[in-house]
Amino acid sequence: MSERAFKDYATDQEVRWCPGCGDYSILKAVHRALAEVQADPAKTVFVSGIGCSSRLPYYVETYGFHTIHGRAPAIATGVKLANPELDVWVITGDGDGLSIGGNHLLHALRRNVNLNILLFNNEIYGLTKGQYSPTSRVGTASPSSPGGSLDRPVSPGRFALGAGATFIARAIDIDQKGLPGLLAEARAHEGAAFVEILQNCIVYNADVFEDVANKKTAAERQLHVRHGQPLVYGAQREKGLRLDPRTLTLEAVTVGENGVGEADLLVHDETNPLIAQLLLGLEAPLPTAFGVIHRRRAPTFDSAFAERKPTRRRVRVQQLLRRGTVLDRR
Amino acid sequence: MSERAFKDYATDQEVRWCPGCGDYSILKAVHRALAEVQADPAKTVFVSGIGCSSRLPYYVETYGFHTIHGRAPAIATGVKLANPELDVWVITGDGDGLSIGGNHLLHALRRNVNLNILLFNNEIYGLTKGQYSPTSRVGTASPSSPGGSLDRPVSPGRFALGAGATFIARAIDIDQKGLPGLLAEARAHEGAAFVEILQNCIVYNADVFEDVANKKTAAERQLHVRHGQPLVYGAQREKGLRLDPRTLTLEAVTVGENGVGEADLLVHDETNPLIAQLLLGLEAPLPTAFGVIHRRRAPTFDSAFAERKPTRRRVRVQQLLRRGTVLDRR
Amino acid sequence: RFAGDSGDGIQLQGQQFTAASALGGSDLATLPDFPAEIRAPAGTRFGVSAFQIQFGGERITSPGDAPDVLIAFNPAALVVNLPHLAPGALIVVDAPAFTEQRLKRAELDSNPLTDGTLKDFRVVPVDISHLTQEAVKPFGLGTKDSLRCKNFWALGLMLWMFDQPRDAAIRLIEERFAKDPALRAANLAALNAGHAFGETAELSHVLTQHPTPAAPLAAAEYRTVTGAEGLALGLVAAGELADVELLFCSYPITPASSLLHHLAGLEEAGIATFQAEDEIAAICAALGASYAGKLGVTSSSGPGMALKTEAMGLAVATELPLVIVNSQRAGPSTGMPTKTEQSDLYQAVYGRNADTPLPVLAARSPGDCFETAIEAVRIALRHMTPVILLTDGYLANASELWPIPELADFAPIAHHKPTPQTPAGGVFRRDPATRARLWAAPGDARFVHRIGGLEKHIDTGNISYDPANHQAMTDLRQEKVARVADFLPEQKLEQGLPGGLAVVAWGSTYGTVHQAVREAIRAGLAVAQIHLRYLNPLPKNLGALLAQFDAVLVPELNTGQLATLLRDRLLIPVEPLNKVSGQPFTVAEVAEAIRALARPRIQARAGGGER
Amino acid sequence: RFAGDSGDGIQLQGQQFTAASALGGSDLATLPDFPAEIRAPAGTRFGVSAFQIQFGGERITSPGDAPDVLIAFNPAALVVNLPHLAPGALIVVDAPAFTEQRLKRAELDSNPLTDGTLKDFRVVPVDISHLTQEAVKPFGLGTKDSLRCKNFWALGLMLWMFDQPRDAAIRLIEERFAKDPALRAANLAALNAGHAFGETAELSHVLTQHPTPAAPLAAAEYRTVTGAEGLALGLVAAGELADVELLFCSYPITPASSLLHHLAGLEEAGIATFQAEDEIAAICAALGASYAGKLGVTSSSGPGMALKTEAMGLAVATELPLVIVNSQRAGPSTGMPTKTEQSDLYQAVYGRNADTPLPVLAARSPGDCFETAIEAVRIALRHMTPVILLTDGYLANASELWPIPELADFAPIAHHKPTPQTPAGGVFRRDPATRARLWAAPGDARFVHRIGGLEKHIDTGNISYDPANHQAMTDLRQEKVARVADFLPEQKLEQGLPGGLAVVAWGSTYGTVHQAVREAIRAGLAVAQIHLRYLNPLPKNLGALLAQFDAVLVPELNTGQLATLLRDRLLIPVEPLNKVSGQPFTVAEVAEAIRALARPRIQARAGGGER
Ligand SMILES: Cc1ncc(C[n+]2csc(CCOP(=O)(O)OP(=O)(O)O)c2C)c(N)n1
Ligand SMILES: Cc1ncc(C[n+]2csc(CCOP(=O)(O)OP(=O)(O)O)c2C)c(N)n1
Ligand code: SF4
Ligand code: SF4
Ligand SMILES: [Mg+2]
Ligand SMILES: [Mg+2]
Repeated sequence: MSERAFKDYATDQEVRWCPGCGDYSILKAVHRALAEVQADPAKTVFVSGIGCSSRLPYYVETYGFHTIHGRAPAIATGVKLANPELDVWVITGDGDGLSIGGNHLLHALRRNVNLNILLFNNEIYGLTKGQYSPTSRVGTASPSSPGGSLDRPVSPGRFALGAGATFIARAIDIDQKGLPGLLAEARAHEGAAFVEILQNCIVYNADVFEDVANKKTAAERQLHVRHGQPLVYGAQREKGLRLDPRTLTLEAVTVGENGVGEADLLVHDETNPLIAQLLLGLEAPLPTAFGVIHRRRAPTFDSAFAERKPTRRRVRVQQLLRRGTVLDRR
Repeated sequence: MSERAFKDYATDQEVRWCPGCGDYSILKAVHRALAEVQADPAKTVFVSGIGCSSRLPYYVETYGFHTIHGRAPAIATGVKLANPELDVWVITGDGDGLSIGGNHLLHALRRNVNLNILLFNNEIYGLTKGQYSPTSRVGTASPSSPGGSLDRPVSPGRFALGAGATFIARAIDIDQKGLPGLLAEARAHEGAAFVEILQNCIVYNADVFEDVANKKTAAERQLHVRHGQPLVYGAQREKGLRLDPRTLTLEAVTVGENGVGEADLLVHDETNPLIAQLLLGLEAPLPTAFGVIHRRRAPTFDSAFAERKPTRRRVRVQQLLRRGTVLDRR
Repeated sequence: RFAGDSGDGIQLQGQQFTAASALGGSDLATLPDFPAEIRAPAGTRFGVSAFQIQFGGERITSPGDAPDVLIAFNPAALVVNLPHLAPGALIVVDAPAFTEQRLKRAELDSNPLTDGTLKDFRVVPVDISHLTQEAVKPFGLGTKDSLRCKNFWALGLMLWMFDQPRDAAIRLIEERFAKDPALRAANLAALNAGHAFGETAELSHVLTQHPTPAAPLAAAEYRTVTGAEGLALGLVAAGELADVELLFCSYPITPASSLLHHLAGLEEAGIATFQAEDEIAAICAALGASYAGKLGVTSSSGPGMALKTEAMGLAVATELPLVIVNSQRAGPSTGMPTKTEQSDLYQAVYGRNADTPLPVLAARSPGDCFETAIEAVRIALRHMTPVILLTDGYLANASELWPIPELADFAPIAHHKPTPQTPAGGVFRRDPATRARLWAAPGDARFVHRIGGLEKHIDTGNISYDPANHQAMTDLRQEKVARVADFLPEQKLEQGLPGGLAVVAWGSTYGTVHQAVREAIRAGLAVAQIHLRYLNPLPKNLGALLAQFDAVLVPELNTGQLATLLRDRLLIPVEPLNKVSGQPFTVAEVAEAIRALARPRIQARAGGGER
Repeated sequence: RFAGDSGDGIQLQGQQFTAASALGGSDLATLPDFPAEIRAPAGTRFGVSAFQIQFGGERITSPGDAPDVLIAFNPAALVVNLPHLAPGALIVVDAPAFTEQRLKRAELDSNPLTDGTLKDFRVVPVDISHLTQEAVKPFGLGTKDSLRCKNFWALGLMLWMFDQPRDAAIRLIEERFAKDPALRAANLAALNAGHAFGETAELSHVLTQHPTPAAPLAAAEYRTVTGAEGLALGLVAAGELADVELLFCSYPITPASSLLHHLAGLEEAGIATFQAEDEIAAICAALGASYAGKLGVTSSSGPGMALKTEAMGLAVATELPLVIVNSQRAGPSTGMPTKTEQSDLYQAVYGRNADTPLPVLAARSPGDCFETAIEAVRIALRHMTPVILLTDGYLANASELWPIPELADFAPIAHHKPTPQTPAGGVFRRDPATRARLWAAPGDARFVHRIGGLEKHIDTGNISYDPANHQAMTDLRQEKVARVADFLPEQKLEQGLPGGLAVVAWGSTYGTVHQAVREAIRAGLAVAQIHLRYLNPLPKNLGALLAQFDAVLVPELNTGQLATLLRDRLLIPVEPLNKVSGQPFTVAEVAEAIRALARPRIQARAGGGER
């Protein structure tokens, strides 16, 4: 079979997002990731809920199921249990996945169903014209919160950690260099892979991520973590994070300054939930963590299911009918 | 108003639980707690979902609303927003609160609605005759999993932590000494207080907590945490937990043995989410943590709501009707 | 029949009961409504049979009566009594009493509770001794006395199951233990605890069944089957007939859970069961399975059905096969989970947003659950549509003697999966007879496509906001369901002749109505019985059939839902007979309604002629 | 009307349009269905009026036409054109253009977008310049040229809003820019981007309205009101009339969201809005509020309504007041969120598990939304029951000139809250007229009680499994809803006389049907119009009223749901006229159906006499 170019994963459908929407770059990264792994369109399924983000399956030349609001993880679970051969992706948004769909996301994660879950977090309900979402910051002014929202937002990553997720990553829409590779890693993970993608809704929540996204300051505001590597960032990669063992908190330090060496920095361990908690808890002025924040091996629900509950027919029903005491009146 | 005895909080309804069910002792502790704080029955509301646990409101002489499966947190939120004066309790189970009701629990916790949420965790669906639940251990044999359940369980406490809960506690049904006081603390907390109560379903999941509950070994298996106190346990309170700063994990040590002093033990800090994560992650042979595991101050949704959105009428509708350009054709 | 060894004080108890009621003073024996209710379906023989059991226990096995009940306090008691039990009998066992040692003493080398001996009985293992002791603890009796309270604990449980008031038993206890307050209190507590156990654990009520009249059994092999078993077996049979694998996704709820439990034990038969986090996830997972090429099946009751209605819309919009089993229970809301009702017909036919039609079927008896399940699967696969199958709590638990069917006698089930010959593309190429689309699933390189809940173009399946297309799709959805009728058998008369009164019913009232109509016909009245399996669409000839009658009586365990449907669809007046008490009809109730409307056969003929 | 300063190249564009179509070669001008559709409600004047705008833009304000549209690329353009706009006109503004500096240049010292100037227009602020530039980026035009594409971006958006095909515009662009591929591609991209924006952001379609015939306005004060505004104002008015505070709990969904948005701006009027995590939480929170003594109101559309059906059962079981607003949209499933339909009537009347009846009302026009909201609250509080109010996407967004009502003219709304005189206890003491229970809420020491979804004893409210009680409660629930009819006004004829054809409709088809019937009457046909606000229960006199006619025509934007209801309830034949294309009826469609069934008045009288 001939090599597939990333363009081969685009469909003939007119893409229906606002020009400048972060969804475009995510879509491109998805196409790239699929090409990178040479995904078989026949064996790949994109399942989504409802939202601008959830429109994505229409633009990917594989099987696609645009379902109902918040239920994609449940439907995807059914797809995966029915045919474990399939590579199943779930596309959701902060509203679809964390507002109405929070429960299904929780259970897909804690069961560790082998799904690749991409949550487009634009901190707003885009499709319905910009109401605040469960990830919107307190005070977000929107059509349903003209005076500013009052709800404390939920952190997608910490939610996933609490749900027992075995793969938690964070990325940003504009990162065309890193995103395709990260998506490929999520796909490679055996179990539920949860990827939060910060996405810019230029119409209803423009530049809400400017602080981290801005090219000029990105180096200072983004911490890209790698397993086994110390937590360093900054234009010259001169900054780092050190763990204060008494307070169990992270502090920013400059390598070389007042006796701090690389050795003093916390070394990222994907498998350690405590480190995941620390990284997911980072708040300005500390940088925001990107990359694979947590990853560990655990049996997947679908493989246990396929092994213990093969749907293959092993007895004929006629035998079952005659099981137990039979009263012969012939 | 004359002092109310704990018996005054019992109703005339025949209690409908199986004899020996852990729910009886929890009910008693609830009565005790209400007496301890001299709760006003008129201003106290118990809202529950569906399940054996959710029958509790019928047995408490206050206002009570036995609602539908999994929705108690949502209904309780409406009650609290409509009348912030009320002291609102939510009674739920591992199925009601974490299976069908996971999403509403998530949002009540992250909004920090001032509710006292008691989750009776018997690791089973009692009312529906004993199917495994989201907290059942892998391999639980039940009518719906004759060959043993395959799902990885969710940890109620870690889920609450991931949801951003500001008060997380754990208790066990038989602890009549500690439970009433803990419930009073939950009530005192301003915000969503989440209390997981290990409860013995003697009919469908008897003694699943025997390992921690057994009076003989309790001292070794139960770690009762107190803010500002080191993590000690054991019959002679000779054992303790020490933090390994490299692996960020807890290890059991014996005070006095090979140079370990009390000073080496980790001191509990309710306000530190990392410590909460550590305590909620404890697994045998390490002891199980009980008491207030996490507590921190944060603005409550209902008070912000009451302040910003008083339902009191401040303008007459006739004025609103005439707002904007009026076309006078008289 | 209470059975245990004398140590349990059974004989003593028996004597006490006997004495108490022998006085003639026993309220139990003289409950006013007793005689009237003697043929009642609601297991009201219990009180009586319970005492017959005490009085030496002659067994009652004639159809139409309460199934036999055995309370076995130990293995010996169980095996000794097993032969005397009617198939499908209910056995409550004191589980912990089944220890190695006790088994030995009963000369058993395997545990009957687990070795399959009890396959065709309904077994409820309960820790009676323990629960009783817990219940009477407060009264500080000795172990021996506490244990004796077991019998009243068991009586309490049975009173719950047979849906009887406790007062009579309470008075009995009060008389008997008048002199010993502790024993009195203890036995009362035990009685109530047993009763509470039934309610709390949502144990289903045992309902006497009115199987089709006990004509001498035709020559065949028989077995017992409950409605839930019938459904479970029917589903796997259908899978085999269609050569399609099934994924059953459900969330526990009374009384639907029993289907989940049965199927969990049949997983070797080409079905896998998935317990989802809620009903929404259950139907969604089932739909996902259907999308992926296995037949998704889901099941629920009452409130759980309400939660599934949104996803049913997606199933209709995407034209995927799906079977939705509704074990109806008394409502509204949580209602009375263990009581039976037929009140979800409106919801099944009309209960979705927008114009979202789907086929609806109902089973009439435990054995019929098997065939109806096969029919539901057949329609779902032939027409590429979700199908709702209605049963109820009564059917789910009722059991009957059932002639074992030969699978070979059933027509294979056709479906629309592409074959190697099917040309690529054209997922929405439609079958001319049913207008069903292709059942193309992931894994097949020829049919890679996207689909969803937005309106889709009738030919390409792409999103379309075109008004003409939406009209066409709306018409298509209506027509697809309407065309189901092209494949249905003609509606027949169950018994009786045209002219006079037609009694039209559906679902679990079949047995009762059958008996009532039979008696009326024997009494010379012009009555016929019509029992509907297909409720949407209705059989094509139903209108013509009913036109041959002067009057139509529609007995239902709801406020008149089929009556509404018939008036709307056929524009004919109907006489509803409604009962919504959580109890099935009694034959007497239906018979009375028939007498009020039917005329003797002779005049009826003329009457029929007048039209 | 496109307005901006010449720099935007408006004049140039105008000339281009003019030229292009002046050729007579413009497809826009010659779209085949144009003349036919000229009176169509679906805003089809857009194409034309758009060109009128280009040709110097005479404004069209006569009712029954497309509302005026202004696209303002800067503050000056806005203020200059404001006076020319019809009330309720739609204004699309290039938001970022409203900078301090530009405001100054327009001699404005406050921003009209935020200072309330635009209160009674519908304003859509969009970052047009930016979006256009983004859209045309790939074609590497200079900033100036890119910005010129704004007009086609705006045209694309309008084509979406007015629900017009893009092909004509596309051809126009292709002709115009035949020589310059870059400009052609860029303008096409802009056109599509604008169109896509409308769809993606689920901007509602602007639908021409057929308000009641433009009789010379009666002497009164008028304002414009959209359906959503009418509902919002009606709800707060009802709160004041009942002296009850409201808690509005909702989850965004098109087209229901607009009600949430309006109410969020009215929070000073005794209502608070809560955006819940989903529709289930929304109705549950609303019910919790009602339980706690404030009136809970919830609102949704399509799939969201399906999710609320379980909790509606709890509201019925607990007999709590609750108002549920359903802004209907095209389905099934996600369907076409921005298109209108009347297809949730079945669901409203029948869509719950078990026998769970509740009252259903529907609004007919933007102004009528106000009164219907008051009626819904009145019934919910008077009868202690959940109530469903049906509106639709068309009504929600349509606007009309509305005589400002005097709240004093409305009867105060009674409710069942205990007074200081009410004796303690007896939460279930029932009002003899309505059988409503007491609305006792936490905080009151006199009524401490427990309630829930399990069947409750009719007097004590305690859990009851008693069969007789369940029957009594079932009857009570039916009777409570039936008794609503005792309080309803007699159903009147909107126009026309008895005899001949009755056109019976409900909801937003009012204006269209009214116009069609009026024309038919003028043409001498025997036709009358009946428009229903109360759909469950139906007005008591409806049967008698319809008996005076020979035929009944039921036009609906569904597959015949009211027709079903009428056949069942009244057992009369009706002639359905159904359209399910996501579009409202055209007057022509209804008029044609009338002509097919109606006879000249003279014969009709006789005809009427025959009965
Ligand atoms: C059951 C249901 N409720 C509500 C809606 C309306 N709705 C569609 S998308 C959406 C929120 C989308 O937000 P998000 O998931 O963040 O997606 P985004 O548009 O921001 O990418 C809502 C509320 C719906 N379609 N179905
Ligand atoms: C919508 C709905 N789904 C399912 C049920 C059936 N049901 C009642 S309680 C319950 C689970 C109860 O488990 P849990 O919350 O752990 O309570 P427990 O009985 O164990 O105390 C279920 C599945 C229901 N009543 N309603
Ligand atoms: S509304 Fe926001 S999220 Fe949706 S397409 Fe437009 S920019 Fe993207
Ligand atoms: S079933 Fe279990 S949880 Fe329920 S009452 Fe009985 S013992 Fe308690
Ligand atoms: Mg979003
Ligand atoms: Mg439980």
